[in-house]
Amino acid sequence: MELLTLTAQFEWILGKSNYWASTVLLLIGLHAMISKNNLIKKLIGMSIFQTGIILFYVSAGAKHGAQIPIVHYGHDSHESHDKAAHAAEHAADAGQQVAEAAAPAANHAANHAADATHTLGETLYVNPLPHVLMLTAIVVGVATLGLALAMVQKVYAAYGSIEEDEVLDAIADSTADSTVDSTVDRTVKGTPEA
Amino acid sequence: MMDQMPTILMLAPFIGAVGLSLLAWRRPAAAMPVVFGALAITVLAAVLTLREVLANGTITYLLSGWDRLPERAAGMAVGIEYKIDAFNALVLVLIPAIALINALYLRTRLAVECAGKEILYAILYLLLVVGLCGMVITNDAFNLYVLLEISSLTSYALIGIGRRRAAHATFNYIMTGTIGASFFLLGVGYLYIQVGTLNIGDIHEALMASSELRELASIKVAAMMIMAGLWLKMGLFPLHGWLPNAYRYAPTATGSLMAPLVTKVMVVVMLRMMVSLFGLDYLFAELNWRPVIVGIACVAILAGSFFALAQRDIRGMLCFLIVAEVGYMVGGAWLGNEAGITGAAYHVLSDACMTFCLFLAVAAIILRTGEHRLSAFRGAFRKMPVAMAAFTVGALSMVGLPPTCGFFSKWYLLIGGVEAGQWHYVACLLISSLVNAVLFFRIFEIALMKVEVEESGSFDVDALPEDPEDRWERVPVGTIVAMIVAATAVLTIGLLNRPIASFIATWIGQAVEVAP
Amino acid sequence: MIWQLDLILLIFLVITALISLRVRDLLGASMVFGIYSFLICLLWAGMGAVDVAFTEAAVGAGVSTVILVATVYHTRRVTGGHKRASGMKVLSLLLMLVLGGVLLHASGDFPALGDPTSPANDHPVAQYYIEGSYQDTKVPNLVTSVLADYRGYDTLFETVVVFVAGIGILAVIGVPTARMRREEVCGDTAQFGEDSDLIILQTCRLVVPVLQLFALYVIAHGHHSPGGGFQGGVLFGASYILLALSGGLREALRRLSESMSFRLAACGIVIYAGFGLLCMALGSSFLDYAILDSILPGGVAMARSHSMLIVEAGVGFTVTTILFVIYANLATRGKLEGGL
Amino acid sequence: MSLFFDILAGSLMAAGLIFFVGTVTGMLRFPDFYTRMHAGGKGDTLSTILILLGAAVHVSEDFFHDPIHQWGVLLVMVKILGIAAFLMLTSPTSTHALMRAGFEDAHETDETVVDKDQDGPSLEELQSRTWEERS
Repeated sequence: MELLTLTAQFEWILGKSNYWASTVLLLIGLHAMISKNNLIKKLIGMSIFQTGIILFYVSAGAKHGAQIPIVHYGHDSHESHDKAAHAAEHAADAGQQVAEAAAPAANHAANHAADATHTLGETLYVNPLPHVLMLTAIVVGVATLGLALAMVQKVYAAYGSIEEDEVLDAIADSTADSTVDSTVDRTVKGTPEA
Repeated sequence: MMDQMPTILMLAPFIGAVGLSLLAWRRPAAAMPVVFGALAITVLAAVLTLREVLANGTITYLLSGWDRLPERAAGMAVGIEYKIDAFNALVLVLIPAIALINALYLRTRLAVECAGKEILYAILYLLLVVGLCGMVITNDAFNLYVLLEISSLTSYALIGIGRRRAAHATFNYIMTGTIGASFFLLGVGYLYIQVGTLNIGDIHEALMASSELRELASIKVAAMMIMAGLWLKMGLFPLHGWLPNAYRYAPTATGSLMAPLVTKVMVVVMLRMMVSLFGLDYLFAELNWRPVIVGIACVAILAGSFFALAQRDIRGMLCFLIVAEVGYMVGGAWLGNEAGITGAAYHVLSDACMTFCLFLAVAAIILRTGEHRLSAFRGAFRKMPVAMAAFTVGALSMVGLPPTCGFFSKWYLLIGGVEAGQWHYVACLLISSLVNAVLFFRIFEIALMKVEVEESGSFDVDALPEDPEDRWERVPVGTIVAMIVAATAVLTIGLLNRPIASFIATWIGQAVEVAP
Repeated sequence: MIWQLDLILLIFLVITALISLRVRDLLGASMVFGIYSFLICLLWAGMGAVDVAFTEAAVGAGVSTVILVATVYHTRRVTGGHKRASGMKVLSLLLMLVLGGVLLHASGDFPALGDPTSPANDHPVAQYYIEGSYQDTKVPNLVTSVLADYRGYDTLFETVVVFVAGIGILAVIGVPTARMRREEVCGDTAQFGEDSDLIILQTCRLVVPVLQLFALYVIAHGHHSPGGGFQGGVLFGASYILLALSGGLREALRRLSESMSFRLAACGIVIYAGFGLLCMALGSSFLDYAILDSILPGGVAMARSHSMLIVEAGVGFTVTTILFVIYANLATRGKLEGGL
Repeated sequence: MSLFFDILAGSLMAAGLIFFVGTVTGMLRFPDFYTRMHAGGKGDTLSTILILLGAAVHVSEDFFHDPIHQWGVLLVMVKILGIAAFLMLTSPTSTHALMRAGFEDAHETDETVVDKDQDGPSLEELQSRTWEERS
């Protein structure tokens, strides 16, 4: 009895582990973004922060005992019976490993093996939608990283440092030196409108 | 043709931008004509869409042709769709219109401020408009994130293209913007894991249908993350750190495009999330965050106003006024009654116009005097009558004096505050208006004063050089036209207060009615 | 999904994340971040997200690391300690505690990991993608069909994000005058890799064509296996980056100049959006490939399948060229001279 | 038959892992940059290729047992061998590139490895020579 509750607890933890890990990664990244002094470290933090979110989404679409979301080539609708049997087998496999979570699915699949089309989606393939979303998120992430790195190079060119406190000091110095607004630069004031 | 208008609206600036990159890589002269042409088509399409919405009600446009069929995923949306209701349609006209008018000003500045990068600037400018319109038009939560990132990336680049000082401001903006967008994405993820769809309408129906779902902590956290993300992007007070420097050090044409549009579109997105995604019933009957958020908004209003008062830099002052205005709108939206939300939605329109008006006038004045402090206004009424007229209209609207639109939107906000019994919000609104009055009348005083008595001795405006070759050159015609149009818009939106308010009220009514 | 492997990977992920943030040497930090990306890529492959894993391997571990290293090379390699008062750190830690508490509280009512009956997996839309999309599009890779057809509008703007990043980087750090000069200089004939190491040069000569062929395979075979426009595009872009690293940036630019890159990138988007417009011109809504069966062979489903292939090729164009431009600009501080 | 494949695959992978242990030990224990790279470059290449061969043998089992997916299995095997060939080419090259970069960056050799009193060019002299002279 005690053993059973222990297994149940363990499974509960396993069922949450990815979400917890994604939260931890997210917090590590966010903390680095806020508190690191070095701009490149901030950006590494940013990437870690984003992967935390991606991990969350991908975990949301995971399924025990399911295959990668590619329909096997050459199988057609008349073979779907075969597929459902496959699915039941897979689910049963998974059921042995993580009994509680996948067992209903296995039963479900086995019961409806004849009525194939409705059980296919549930067990055979992983949910593809989060994958699609996260492809986009990864690409957006690298685009932001590229632009931010360009900004870091520009900051370095302007102030000779990529440590935030040094940059802020340099900015304070430069504004103390000149009362001229830096947005209205010299070329603007010098040349009249065409 | 008519039913394709929403797509044409999105694609005109998009094709313009891509076409510039494809055909005009080494022809800077082509930049402005393409910007004007593309934006003009967009405005036209937006106006036609608005007319269509007014005639036939909400438009739904299914991309990739995946209609909702009962046999296909039980009538849920498998593709992405546009949904244009009355308020959206109005904002969709506003965005390209402001961009188009701002392009008149941009034309005179492009070659000076972005020499050698004209084409790049024009591409980014058009794509920013695409991103902003796309956020308003889409009915898919994840698609909203993608377009949010497009508008963010373009705005980072549009600010970062500026001079030295812009670099660090942009870096901060990138950090804040990414956190905001990622929070939004996380909130959408929390909704997705509990509901299973990304379509805003479908999520709303699922939430309405099941009270168990509404009880879940993760849905509450989703609402919290989405709101926090949007507040970061719009610069609500404790999260406003990026805003003043980013708008101040950007190229002037970027400032006058982004200041009126970007924060305001974020408010529109917030309103849409509140009304169409979570539903007002859920937010106000079940969550009851109103006291906290209205409290934050009050602090934002006061802080924005007083920081603005402390600024010596004109553009910095305007940036802090935006922070205060964001407080108005967030507070109004979270008052939770019809008047409050009407006021917030109305204030989106009026604030966009008056901020635009002020930024244009200030840009003209700073350019002509070469000074960025309040002292730039010395004798401005005599020297730059048009710019000062526009400035006055915008300022009066900020203060909230009657025929201008600022008065009417603030009026609705006040009524909302009184009805909701949030007296501290009402008080903050009044104090802020008073501070604005002090702020602007101080400027008018400087501008009207003929003789300046300072440590440098007496100073006569008439003695200033009249030489056109000097820095006192005339303001370009494009800028003058842009300022006149902007000032007219401020007055028009004010005079049309009754139709606009009833329009917004019907929108809220319809949106709430949809909920069972 | 093997939970033992999953757990080990998660633990290592957290460890590498912490290390890459703790290391003082920024080059080391970038490298550890590359390791982090590879680990997370394994995790995703384990969870069945093969396309995501592929993209992460190419983008996260490959391109991100390269551009991080390029920036470290041009700025500073070692970061000092915290001179700033630790007030920010304490504030941030407090914030993290609150946020962590909120998020963990929310995760309490999530469905268990891998539960096939969770709302997200059991929803009619998810079911429909798995059951109906092969009938609709004849594309075995469900991710490709959802990416390029059902959510094709998203993917169009995803491509635009990449494009914006390229334009933005050029706008921010590009040096207009040096750039003009550079284009002229490109005409003269510098010998390929005259100052490079013989072994590296020859290896790259062997590898680059294979890499490019493989990239084309990934794009073309995206319907049947993991891959598609993004992954293939990244690989193709990587082949040019390799060329630039081994034979010099000048040589790579001679083959794919910057203005040509942007033209090709715009071409890619035009192919994508143009296909959508073609659907509109034929009387259906934007990106509705079904209407194209009047001009493409094989019926409605095959018309969708063929259109997706063309659209993915467009994505490939944009990603290839923009990645190379991003690398070229970040590696030379926008001057397009010298390089790493 | 199946047992034979399992044993072969297992032993190949085990051999790969043993070489990996050697690589790691070498990387950690050797005294200077060059010797560490030596351990890293050699061991890493060999052990990765051994593990890949193990994987190829492991999947090749299905080639004889699963007549439906025969050609698919063959394709997977060819892909794995392709990866092995690719690694064979690139891994030594990258080791070489790193070594050369370290050499030009004047990493010192350890005295337990190189006898400094011996006749012959010093590190500085070697660096000052042109590429042709060096080879």
